[in-house]
Amino acid sequence: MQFEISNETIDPARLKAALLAERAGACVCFEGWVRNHNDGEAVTALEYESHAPTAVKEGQAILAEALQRFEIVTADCVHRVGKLDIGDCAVWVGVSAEHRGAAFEACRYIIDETKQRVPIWKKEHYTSGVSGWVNCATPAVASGQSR
Amino acid sequence: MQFEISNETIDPARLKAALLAERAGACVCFEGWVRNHNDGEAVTALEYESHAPTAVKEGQAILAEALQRFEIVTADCVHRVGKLDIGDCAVWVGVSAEHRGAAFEACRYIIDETKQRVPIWKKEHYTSGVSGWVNCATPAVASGQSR
Amino acid sequence: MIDVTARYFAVFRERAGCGSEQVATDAATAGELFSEVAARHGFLDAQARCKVAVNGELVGWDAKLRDADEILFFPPVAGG
Amino acid sequence: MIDVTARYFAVFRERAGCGSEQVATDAATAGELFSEVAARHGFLDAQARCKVAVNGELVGWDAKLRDADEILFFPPVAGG
Repeated sequence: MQFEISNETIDPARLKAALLAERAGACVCFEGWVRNHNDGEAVTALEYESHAPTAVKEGQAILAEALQRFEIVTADCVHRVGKLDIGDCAVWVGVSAEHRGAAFEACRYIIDETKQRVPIWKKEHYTSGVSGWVNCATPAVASGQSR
Repeated sequence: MQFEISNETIDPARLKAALLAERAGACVCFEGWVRNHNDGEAVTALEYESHAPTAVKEGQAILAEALQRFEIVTADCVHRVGKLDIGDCAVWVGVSAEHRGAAFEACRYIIDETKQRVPIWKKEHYTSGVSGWVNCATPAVASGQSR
Repeated sequence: MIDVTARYFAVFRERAGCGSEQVATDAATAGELFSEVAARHGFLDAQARCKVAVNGELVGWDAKLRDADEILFFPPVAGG
Repeated sequence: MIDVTARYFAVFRERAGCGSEQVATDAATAGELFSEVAARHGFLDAQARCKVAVNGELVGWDAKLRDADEILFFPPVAGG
């Protein structure tokens, strides 16, 4: 079980290999990709910033909760920081379990909690030249959307 | 959108690349792996058999249903046939969507329906030397378990 | 009496001892033919949990049979 | 009066114009210090939606401050 803040390209194939276990029959992976739009604005790129020590501590707590709540074998999560382009992978969550129900539920739990609790911030750059920090007070999220 | 029956090793990285789209912000992939046990029996290997023309037709129908029911960009599924070893990937489902909720729901829908509706059969080989066709009448599934 | 081809998969193939056979039958529907071959070969699965395709299309058990049809009998599925 | 280090992240850093500063304050709790620096720098986010860490640990807004503490102010998070 590992939660990582990384400023290098995420490699899902390498990460997934760490989830393998002979008793695991199911693996669910989530990837968050940089979209070309958010709340109607055309996005050209974005930057993620974090306070890594606190982020890793909170992220590890989320993984430990998932292991306790769901019948999973293991789970990992990596979140990018730095400047990303459209299509880049911003966050990866992988879960292995004996059965698929627990793998789906744990994977969803981990990404939902990560987005709500881990100190990571996103600054979007728009084609208009404007850029802005995205958070729950912005219309995108206030209107109930979540990526 | 593609549903495939394959007798070659599944390559998740290649398959996932086909899901990329600039408006996609979320990707959820499911992999079913051959476990080393089922319902208390130690499994050494297993064989999948299918009637491919019917399987592909039914699988494509499931993908089309997912596209209609959930706000997703695209979805693919590949199911192995032939002899597999412990840890091998037996089935892969990948979904991309603008937002993660739809991606999770569609991925779950596709694997659940595939396991219930697509004409594919599994014969397990046990360390005891015995082998058997697994189906919904066997204790493993009758007792409510599902991988 | 019609002549049809019955094809068997997975556990049905093993129990029948063959992947397909020609059957001369009075069965009017896919369901009636299933009952006939299931009794003869000792298939154990309830019809409601099995599936049938006629000439390449999944159909209901009440599907009418015609001479020269190809009928595929699928035991309960177990993918994934 | 105590001397503490306040550190700012993301939009807070941009609004404060610095990543950290020394603050001499009468604030007894993390929440009181937040109110003080938020007013001075024009932070717009409601305290309830922000987070605070003292000496590396996430704490509640009622956490007591001591001389030489390092206080990290986190605006609403937006990972993923």
